[in-house]
Amino acid sequence: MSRGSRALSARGKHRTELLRQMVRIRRFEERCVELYSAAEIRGFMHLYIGEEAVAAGLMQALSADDAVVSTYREHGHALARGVPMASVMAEMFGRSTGCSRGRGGSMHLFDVVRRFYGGNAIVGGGLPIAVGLALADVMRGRPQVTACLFGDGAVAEGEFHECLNLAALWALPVLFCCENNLYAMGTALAREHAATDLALRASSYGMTSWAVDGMDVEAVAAAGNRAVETMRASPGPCFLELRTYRFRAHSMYDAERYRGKAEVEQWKQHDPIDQLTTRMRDDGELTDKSLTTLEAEVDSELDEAVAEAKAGPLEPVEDLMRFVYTEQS
Amino acid sequence: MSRGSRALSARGKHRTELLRQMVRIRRFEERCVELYSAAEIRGFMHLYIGEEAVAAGLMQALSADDAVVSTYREHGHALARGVPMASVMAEMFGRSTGCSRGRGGSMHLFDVVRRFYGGNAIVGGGLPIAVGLALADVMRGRPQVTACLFGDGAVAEGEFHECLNLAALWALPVLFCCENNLYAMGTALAREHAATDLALRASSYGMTSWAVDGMDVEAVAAAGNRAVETMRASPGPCFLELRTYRFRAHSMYDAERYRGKAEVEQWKQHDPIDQLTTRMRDDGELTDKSLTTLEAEVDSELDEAVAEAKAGPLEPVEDLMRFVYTEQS
Amino acid sequence: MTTVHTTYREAVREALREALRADERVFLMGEDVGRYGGCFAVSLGLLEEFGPDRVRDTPLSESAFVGAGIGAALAGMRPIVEIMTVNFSLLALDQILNNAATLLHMSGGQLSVPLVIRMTTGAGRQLAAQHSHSLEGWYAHIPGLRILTPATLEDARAMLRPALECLDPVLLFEHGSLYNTAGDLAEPADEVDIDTAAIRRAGNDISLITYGGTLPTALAAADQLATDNIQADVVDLRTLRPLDEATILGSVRRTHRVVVVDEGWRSGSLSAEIAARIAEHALYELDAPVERVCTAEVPMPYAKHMEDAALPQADDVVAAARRAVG
Amino acid sequence: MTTVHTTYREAVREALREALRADERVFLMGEDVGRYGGCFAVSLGLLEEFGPDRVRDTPLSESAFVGAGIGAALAGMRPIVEIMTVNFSLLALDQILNNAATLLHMSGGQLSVPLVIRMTTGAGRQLAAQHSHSLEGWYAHIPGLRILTPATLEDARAMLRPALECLDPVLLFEHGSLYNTAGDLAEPADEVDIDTAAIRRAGNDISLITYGGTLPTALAAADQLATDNIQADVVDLRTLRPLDEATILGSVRRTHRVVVVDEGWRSGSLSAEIAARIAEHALYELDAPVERVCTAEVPMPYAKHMEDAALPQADDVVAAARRAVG
Ligand SMILES: Cc1ncc(C[n+]2csc(CCOP(=O)(O)OP(=O)(O)O)c2C)c(N)n1
Ligand SMILES: Cc1ncc(C[n+]2csc(CCOP(=O)(O)OP(=O)(O)O)c2C)c(N)n1
Ligand SMILES: [Mg+2]
Ligand SMILES: [Mg+2]
Repeated sequence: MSRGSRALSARGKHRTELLRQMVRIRRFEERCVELYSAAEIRGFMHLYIGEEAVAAGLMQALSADDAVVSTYREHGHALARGVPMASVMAEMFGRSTGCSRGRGGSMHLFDVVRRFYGGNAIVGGGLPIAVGLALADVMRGRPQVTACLFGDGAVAEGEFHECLNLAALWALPVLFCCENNLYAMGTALAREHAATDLALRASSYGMTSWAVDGMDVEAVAAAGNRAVETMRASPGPCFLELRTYRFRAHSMYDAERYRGKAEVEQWKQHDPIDQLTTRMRDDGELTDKSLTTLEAEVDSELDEAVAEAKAGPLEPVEDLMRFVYTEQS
Repeated sequence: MSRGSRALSARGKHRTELLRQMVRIRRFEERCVELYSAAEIRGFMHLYIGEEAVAAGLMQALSADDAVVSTYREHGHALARGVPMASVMAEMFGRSTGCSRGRGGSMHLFDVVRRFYGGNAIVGGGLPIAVGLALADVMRGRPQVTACLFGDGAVAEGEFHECLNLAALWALPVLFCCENNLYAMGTALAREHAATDLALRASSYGMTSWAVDGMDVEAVAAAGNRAVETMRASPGPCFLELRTYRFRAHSMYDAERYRGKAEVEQWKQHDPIDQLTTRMRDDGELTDKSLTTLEAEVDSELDEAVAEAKAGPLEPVEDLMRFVYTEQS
Repeated sequence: MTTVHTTYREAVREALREALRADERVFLMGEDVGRYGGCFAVSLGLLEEFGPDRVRDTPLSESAFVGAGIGAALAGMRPIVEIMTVNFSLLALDQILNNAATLLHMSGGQLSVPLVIRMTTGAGRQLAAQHSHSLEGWYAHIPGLRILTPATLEDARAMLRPALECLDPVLLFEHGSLYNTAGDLAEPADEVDIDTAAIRRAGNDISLITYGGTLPTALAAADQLATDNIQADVVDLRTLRPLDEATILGSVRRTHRVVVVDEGWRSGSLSAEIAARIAEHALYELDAPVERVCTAEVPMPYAKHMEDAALPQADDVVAAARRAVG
Repeated sequence: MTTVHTTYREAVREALREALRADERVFLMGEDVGRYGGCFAVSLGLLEEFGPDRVRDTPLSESAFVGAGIGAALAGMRPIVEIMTVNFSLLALDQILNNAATLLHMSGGQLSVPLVIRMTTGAGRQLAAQHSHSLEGWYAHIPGLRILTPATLEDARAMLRPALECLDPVLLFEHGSLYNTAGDLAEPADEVDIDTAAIRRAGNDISLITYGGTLPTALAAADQLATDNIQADVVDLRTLRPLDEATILGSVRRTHRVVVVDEGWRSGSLSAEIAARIAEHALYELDAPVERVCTAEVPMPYAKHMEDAALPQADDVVAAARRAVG
């Protein structure tokens, strides 16, 4: 806990936690970029920078028993969910101490203890799994919710439609979280969808659905809380459209020909971290000092994570054929 | 042409044609049932009895240059489209004189001259093809429309969603014709769909869409005409939900455990053929004699079709490996 | 030991009933498994006994409900997902290959997927090009899956239990032509494993290696060959992945001649893998080239005479065996 | 003859450009082929030259846009559909198998489907289990399709033309590791056929049979073997369906020893079909068992050392060849 938070109100503490999560994600990814350039990290890597409010806001709405299903752009989801930074970083390094033992990499983070079910790199591929997790919860009489994150691009896939219908038809507690960052790779929203109001689209399946300013972490948190409460009170899915923006390229190989620098700069004016810090300063909940402390705490967490990752062993090659079938214990 | 039609008004002639098509379909399928029992026809066979108004009403709205994509329940579509009854019957018999040379059978009727593109037995599988046909027409500057028929069950498939989005996004002239007969095999509408107003669902993609009494052939014809006119005037898809009912089992192997006899009987009160004949009689457009003539004409067309089918040769077994790749001519 | 007279269809149903009774985590889900009674009447009566929660009709959404089976398995259930026929499984292939078969690995061993997927497979009923696929051998290419092909009443009755006990995704293929097979079955059912192939008829002159819907074909061929005093060793693979190589090679070492009978399209069918394994591990045992009797490489025609010509027939097997025996 | 220095990527792009220029029925459609510039930069610049109608960005809807390609082909267009990578093609498999590959047959010869589907395939870039499939050999199981795997600059440049001239659906697999391959190419490009395999290096001691992404591996192995005075005949299959059996068997008859190199998972990979054909038609020519060097049967791990261990390496090919030569 940050020392600066001692004198804080409940709201101040809550905001500090949201801020901390967003800063953790931001710094983690900035470091990943460096490590990618240094070839310590390889494969496809999709950055979340700019979208941190979504992960931070949503994850705080879930309890430890709830489940999360994510995409390939999931560093932020994993960190905010509580997957230890060291084990995420070790995964990026391909070490056996990684959260997926080095088998998964950036796109496939898993942590079964935290009910973090990955890390799915097929667009739309996670939605059916979320439906199934929720189905199991209902059948076993458990009050959990399954949060399923996906992008605006996934909304065009047939699986989206099948899963929204199934969840609504069977009144399953899936919280569909569409991170609408306006692009699917290089394809702008209006070139992917005939009807671009995605929350409205979802409501046509007969589920509660609304759009949220995904750059405002408190708005996301409030929406997440309200959705989860609704779902725990009466069964059935909810849909949140989180309107957000990615500041960086789609992946490390993207020349960003499809959008202008001005557009990106304009969105940066709505940086979720800046927005929250300004608000907290205005409300006397954040000082230069407490921010420096928070940043320093995150930095040292990150340094440790990198050090641990680097020190982590590689899986022995002889183990190659493991994890194709379950090992009987 | 029926002799009784000579003195008829334009409306009377139009209605007589609609009636003739429905009777052709009805008698054709009744005969097929007999032939199936006699093991002359085999494989899966899905009857259209009860739904004839849809095929008759829609096909009259299309011109010869328009395209049609259909399902496995397509005898009625093929006949109303003008595929000769003899070649459809020969196909049921598996003869090389069949419209698909005996390779297709009941589920795969094709007639390229009439732009009848089958006969697709994967639920939803025809929709992308219809989108592509329409795309080609647009790209080549041709004013055609592609009518795509499918059932209420297909609406649950992911392809439905992808295709409606694509057609709406690209403003393609696809006339989506959903034959909502309230069941997908044994699954009632409310157990397939969270939102059972299918026309409303379709309109959520931003296309003109409405529901039609599919037991009333004149209502279907009017809707078909209006839709086609709309599409020719300004580009973009249309969606028609044709509310109909199948009087027979899903296929020849269905014990119909999922619905009561009373329900079926009630729907038979709305028999599309009876409805039209009553209306025509009331309006003095149909007499016992003209109906008898029409029936006799259809019967003789059918007798000839069966005789031709029976006389048709089987494809030589040596030709088995043909039609896997195109033969260069 | 008491026996009951039963059919393959009833044996599968009895296996489902037993599973649903034995373990409340088990449920059956698929198109028309409930109210319709199952598209091939396999699940008839189960809805009435177990209710709509555990015998769950799904909309036409193969990808979603197969994926939902994966998710439910991750969360501790033991789903049995029915895909009506293998022909429609292509719509769920992404879920099967990219999720069911890989989650354990991608998660570094954290996530097992104890899911059973059943489907009807095969041709022979004039269902034409889109309803006659035999893709079980093709599915056997995918690491992480187990592929079972019960060909006998015993296996139809007994394979489901070990399939459900297995913590990994299991695909169970029931050949449509077998459902009406009738015969006597021990009750209570014998236990079977899902690891080994079985010799369904012993002989030393030639190995007929097959599985699923073509086991009856191979046995009929063996009968014909026996009248010529050629004694065939008929190997029923039972499990296509992982393959029981030892039993295959053992048979080849006894007989030195092989015909593989496989309803898949010839090129790239499982028969190729069998032939390749033999060529790798028992080349010098062979007294004749490996023969393969497979389905002609053509989408299945509707007309009966053409379908018969496309499919492996006992006469084709006999002819191939005669060629091999020389 | 003039030559240009170019890359595999540019060669594919040039082929696309030529096709778009030559025939107004041709258009390119797929995810991010336009504004993004192609996910591997293959189609960069084509949008600017040909406009958004003919270089058409699609939503993420693999089944719909592949099926739309089929429909457009039926209506007289010559679509080139790009599926970003083979990994996503599973979502379109129903359209490919049940429609593209069967319409001609189901319609009794009425409907040809002159469609080209391009996709990137293969592993080797640490993209892990869902982004590293090599399924082109698996696709080669499907009658009605033609499967092409350009492995050289020449083929990358020249195979598209005959693929577009072909009236049947053609799947073109470009191995991701080849895009940066650089070299000199004749200009105007030589014509190539899509029916025959090619001998990329002649030798009489052993046949290395391969295609696509593992051709460089096989050639590297051949170099190593040559230092030991083992001269390898390197066969590049080029077209996986229909297979050019004559060239394969011809090579075996010269060398009597075979290593098949295939990036597919071993069991049920194309290598099995090659081995089976050899066991059927050239059994008595073999002086050693057929060797197969394939990908380990495991979903692809992310970590580099594990991915390397899973994939066929030149050293593995050399070792297999040495075993065969004995
Ligand atoms: C089925 C599938 N098709 C294509 C891809 C390649 N791809 C990866 S991410 C992506 C864009 C997805 O956009 P969106 O859903 O909006 O998520 P975002 O990347 O914007 O977070 C594409 C096309 C894929 N991974 N899966
Ligand atoms: C993808 C797919 N799944 C399942 C089936 C099996 N099946 C054939 S028809 C049918 C019901 C379709 O219902 P609907 O679309 O309403 O059409 P209807 O038969 O009522 O005309 C089913 C499940 C199939 N052919 N294709
Ligand atoms: Mg996006
Ligand atoms: Mg219906």
